[in-house]
Amino acid sequence: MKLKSACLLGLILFFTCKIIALAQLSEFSSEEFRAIDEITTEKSPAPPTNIKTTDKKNDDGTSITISWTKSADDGNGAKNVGYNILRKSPEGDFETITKTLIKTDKTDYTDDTVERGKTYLYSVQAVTSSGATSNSEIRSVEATASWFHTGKKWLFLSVVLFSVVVISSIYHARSGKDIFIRRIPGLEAVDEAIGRATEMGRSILYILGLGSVSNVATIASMNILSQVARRTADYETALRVPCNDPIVMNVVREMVKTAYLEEGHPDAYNEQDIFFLTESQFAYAAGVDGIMIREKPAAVFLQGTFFAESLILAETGNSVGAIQIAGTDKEHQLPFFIAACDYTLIGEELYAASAYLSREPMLLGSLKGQDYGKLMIFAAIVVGIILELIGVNWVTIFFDKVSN
Amino acid sequence: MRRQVPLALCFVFGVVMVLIEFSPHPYSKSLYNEVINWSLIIGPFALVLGVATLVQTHWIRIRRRAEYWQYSFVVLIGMIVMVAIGIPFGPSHKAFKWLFMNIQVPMDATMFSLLAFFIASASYRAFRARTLEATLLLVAALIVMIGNAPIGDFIWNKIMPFDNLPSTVRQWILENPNLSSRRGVILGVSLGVISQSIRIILGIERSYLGGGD
Amino acid sequence: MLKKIMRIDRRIIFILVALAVIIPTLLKVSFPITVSEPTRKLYDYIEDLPSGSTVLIAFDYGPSSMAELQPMGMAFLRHCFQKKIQVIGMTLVTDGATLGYEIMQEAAKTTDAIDGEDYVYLGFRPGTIQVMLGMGTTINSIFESDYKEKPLAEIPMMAGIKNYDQIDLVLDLASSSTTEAWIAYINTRYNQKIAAGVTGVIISQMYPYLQTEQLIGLMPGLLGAAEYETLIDTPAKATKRMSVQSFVHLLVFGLVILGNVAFFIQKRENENV
Amino acid sequence: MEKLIGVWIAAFLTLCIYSFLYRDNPFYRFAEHLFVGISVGYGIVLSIHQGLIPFAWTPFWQAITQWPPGWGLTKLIPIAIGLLFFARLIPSYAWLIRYPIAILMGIGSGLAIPNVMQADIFRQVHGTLTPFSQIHAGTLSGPEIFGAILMLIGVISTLTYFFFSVEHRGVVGGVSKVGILFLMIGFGSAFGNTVMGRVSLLIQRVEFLLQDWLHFI
Repeated sequence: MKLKSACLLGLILFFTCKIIALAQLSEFSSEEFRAIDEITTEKSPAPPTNIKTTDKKNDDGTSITISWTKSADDGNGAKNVGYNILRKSPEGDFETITKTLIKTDKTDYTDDTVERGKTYLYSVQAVTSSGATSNSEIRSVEATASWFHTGKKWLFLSVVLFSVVVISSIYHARSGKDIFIRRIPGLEAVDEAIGRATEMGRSILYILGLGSVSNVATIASMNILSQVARRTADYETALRVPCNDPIVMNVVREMVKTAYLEEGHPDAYNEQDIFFLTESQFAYAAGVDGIMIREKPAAVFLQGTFFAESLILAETGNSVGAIQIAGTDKEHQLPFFIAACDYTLIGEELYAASAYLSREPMLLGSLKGQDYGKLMIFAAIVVGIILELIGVNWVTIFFDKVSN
Repeated sequence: MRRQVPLALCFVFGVVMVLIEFSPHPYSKSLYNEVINWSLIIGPFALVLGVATLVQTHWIRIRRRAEYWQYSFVVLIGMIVMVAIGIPFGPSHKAFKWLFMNIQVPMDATMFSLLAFFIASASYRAFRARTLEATLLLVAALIVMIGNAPIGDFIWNKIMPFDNLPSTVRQWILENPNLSSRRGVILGVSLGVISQSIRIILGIERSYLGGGD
Repeated sequence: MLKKIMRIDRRIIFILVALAVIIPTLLKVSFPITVSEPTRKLYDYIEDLPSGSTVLIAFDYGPSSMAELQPMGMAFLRHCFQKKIQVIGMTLVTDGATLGYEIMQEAAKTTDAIDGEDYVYLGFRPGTIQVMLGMGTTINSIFESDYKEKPLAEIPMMAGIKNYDQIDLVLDLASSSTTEAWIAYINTRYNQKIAAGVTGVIISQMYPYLQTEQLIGLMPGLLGAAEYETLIDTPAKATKRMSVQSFVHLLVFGLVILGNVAFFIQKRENENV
Repeated sequence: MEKLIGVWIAAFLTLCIYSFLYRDNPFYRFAEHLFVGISVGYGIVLSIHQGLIPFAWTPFWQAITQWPPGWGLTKLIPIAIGLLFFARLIPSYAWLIRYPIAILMGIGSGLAIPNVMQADIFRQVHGTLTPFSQIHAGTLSGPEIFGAILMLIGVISTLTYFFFSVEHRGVVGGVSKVGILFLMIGFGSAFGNTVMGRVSLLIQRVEFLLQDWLHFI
């Protein structure tokens, strides 16, 4: 319904513009044309011929390009020294719009001073060194604006195509079809870490980082935590979660409680193990450091949004000999995790891990959709390079065009 | 009212902004300018969210005498002093600038310089060449570090026949293997950003609305 | 013994780091700087601009990154002022407002540049991407007046400057992802030339954009600032700091090696047992 | 005088924060909380003076004082929408903040889609192809050709590593293994550069203490 009325409005606007344009065109009388001719009765050079006026495409209707074939006298005895462009707008008379003469080697000119929706008359004037002139025939053209930039059609199609791929993948996932996600090494280590903690009779420390509940990485981390909680419930291993955000703490308490309940060990759940530490960055790091040094957990999970404190946490965890599984989408912090932890989920892997564990269709579907996107990029690069190497460069030119 | 209207608004504004990108027409341009202007007007009001949350948490702490509640006064007083001077007199007032330059600047700068110490101790205690991956990371890090330090080139040029190898190798690492892995990451992340934007506009992703109905 | 070395209290390492900074700072050591390609490209671009051109500097950083980015801003501003290139300063980051103002004043003092004729400082507006895009229509629509609340219409330098069409380069001094935003929105939409000076943490991320020329130049961290100082032949803070920096890098280098040697010896011992 | 007091205060606060290196203590906690308070206060003042006043108050004032009323009045709509953020303060109406947030999210997402596609996907793909057209044209030297091939391997293998819907076995497994090696070199270089960044901050603070405060240099 909305769409229909919008189309209708567009049509009405279009026709109004057309009618106004036609009305303006008819304002030119034949007398005016003759007046121009009379100026040039003197002995004059041959006029430029083959005048073409074109409205520039894909703009906001403010430029017109005029092109011509050189006067027959051009270069013939060096009579011509250049050209002027004469323009008549609907309101006024013909006037010269070029401030300096156009050199004889050029045969086109772009007029950027027109107004949209008006029809202009153009004439090209050949000028000789003695000042004699002759005008070409007159051409009329309307400066129009484009509603759609045709140069961007491929970009537009790509946007549409990718949208369709993502949406259909999500619907595909929602329909209950199983979507495959590859093995993620860090996730496989989860069982190993929990097993070790159980054997040693030590606790597991799960750190969600500094993100709030609206953070994608924090949500992903909570999904992983809920899975870890299921295992610790089974093994009756202590799971400690120091939080940095009170709201995150509440959500986590709820999730872990549910996990313990569903595994049939509601009695093993201890609310005090999930606690709020402080929201300031370094104080939080210091607090968690203290816990690590005192309790010497057997396994440390660092999953979520981390900033500069990542380094302090990972190093302390490493020094107490815990098996550490880290993961973040904050690229700057990844080097520290990789160097100091046993397993690290790198960037998107964290999302994939969360999708894998939660089986949430939206996450699975978009992951799949993005994979199709990567496949397309992959194909473009491979095909492009093969063609380049045999000297065909249209893929490169295509990407040059769409990206500039 | 609570969910459908915001989702519809998000959809309308999102779709309009995507389509305008492809339309050079002056009407589209002025619509575009208007929308940008609207978002500039709406945006600064979001300030109230952050301030309200901060004041609330510290106020609750003081009331409940939570651990370290005394420090919450420090937060609130610091904030009130800045606001009391800055709002009536403006940010270029001398007293306001003095507080900024002598309290905020040194502390902010110092806070992150702490990491210089931690990075050194982590380098010693945690960064081990345990696997091929970790080894590559360490080797690249060491080369870049020495290439960055002017002393690297200085010593090299003293003892070796050809000049500036450390900085040349560092530059090569940044421009070749580093560039290509970053490009791989950028391509992946950008697809993620676009797919998330699509989900937001279409109302599939609505976690930003928060909980509740 | 080996275990003792490996379990060393980290506070001892902290002291070593402090000494590695304090001693060279007091001794005022100095090393020559090798200029890298990305910095030279930026310098050459400015060098080739005719006087009277305009560049825009975005001071998109707060006090926590001041140590790295302030010297860059200083060196770059000096170069522009010496070449009589007009500079517009602004920031997209709240904390940058005062810092940007201070540094432009300071650079102007050393080169006799005049506020309103050779440079204008616009200050801060919230909205990052929308601010950038809004300036593409007219700068006036975002900044009606400069930082000291003088209307732009009354500033002689701004007379011929309407939007990005009159700006020859945007230099983003960045400590977060603002450079990526300048590239994705302003370079793409307005074909504006962009260059950046960034903190150490994000240097590595910028390289793909250099190769595609979405960035025409890059100052990598404090080193970049020192390189620019070398190029304009006025060694200042950054050059000094990079020399001190050398000793800490050597220390960290040594620590990594030592840690790993100990690690391997221990590993071998464990295997033999 | 005020400069001297400023330097002493700054030096005191700097040392308060460095005391954290020994361990967490009241001086550090005081400084940290003061920092939070002051910086939020600074943010509020800047956002009002350089955000709300020019973007909302000025057009609002122009709209209501303008006679006869004109297009300026349309600016009252976004101002009203912005004011909905204050609903955050009244719990039972807190859901109203979804309106401005949804609009801003819509605009931001809409702007991102085509621009990110163009700048970060198409342009980056183009950047990967260009060296190969130069190879064909014969304008690249030996090491540059090697660099171009290395770049191709790096981009392709890193991209493969982030492929989630295919099991990483066989060829895919091998390629993604190469990808992880490239990633590690990238992270390593970031690590090296981060050392430089953090140390720069420390040097500046030491300079401040030794020069501005103690006048040793």
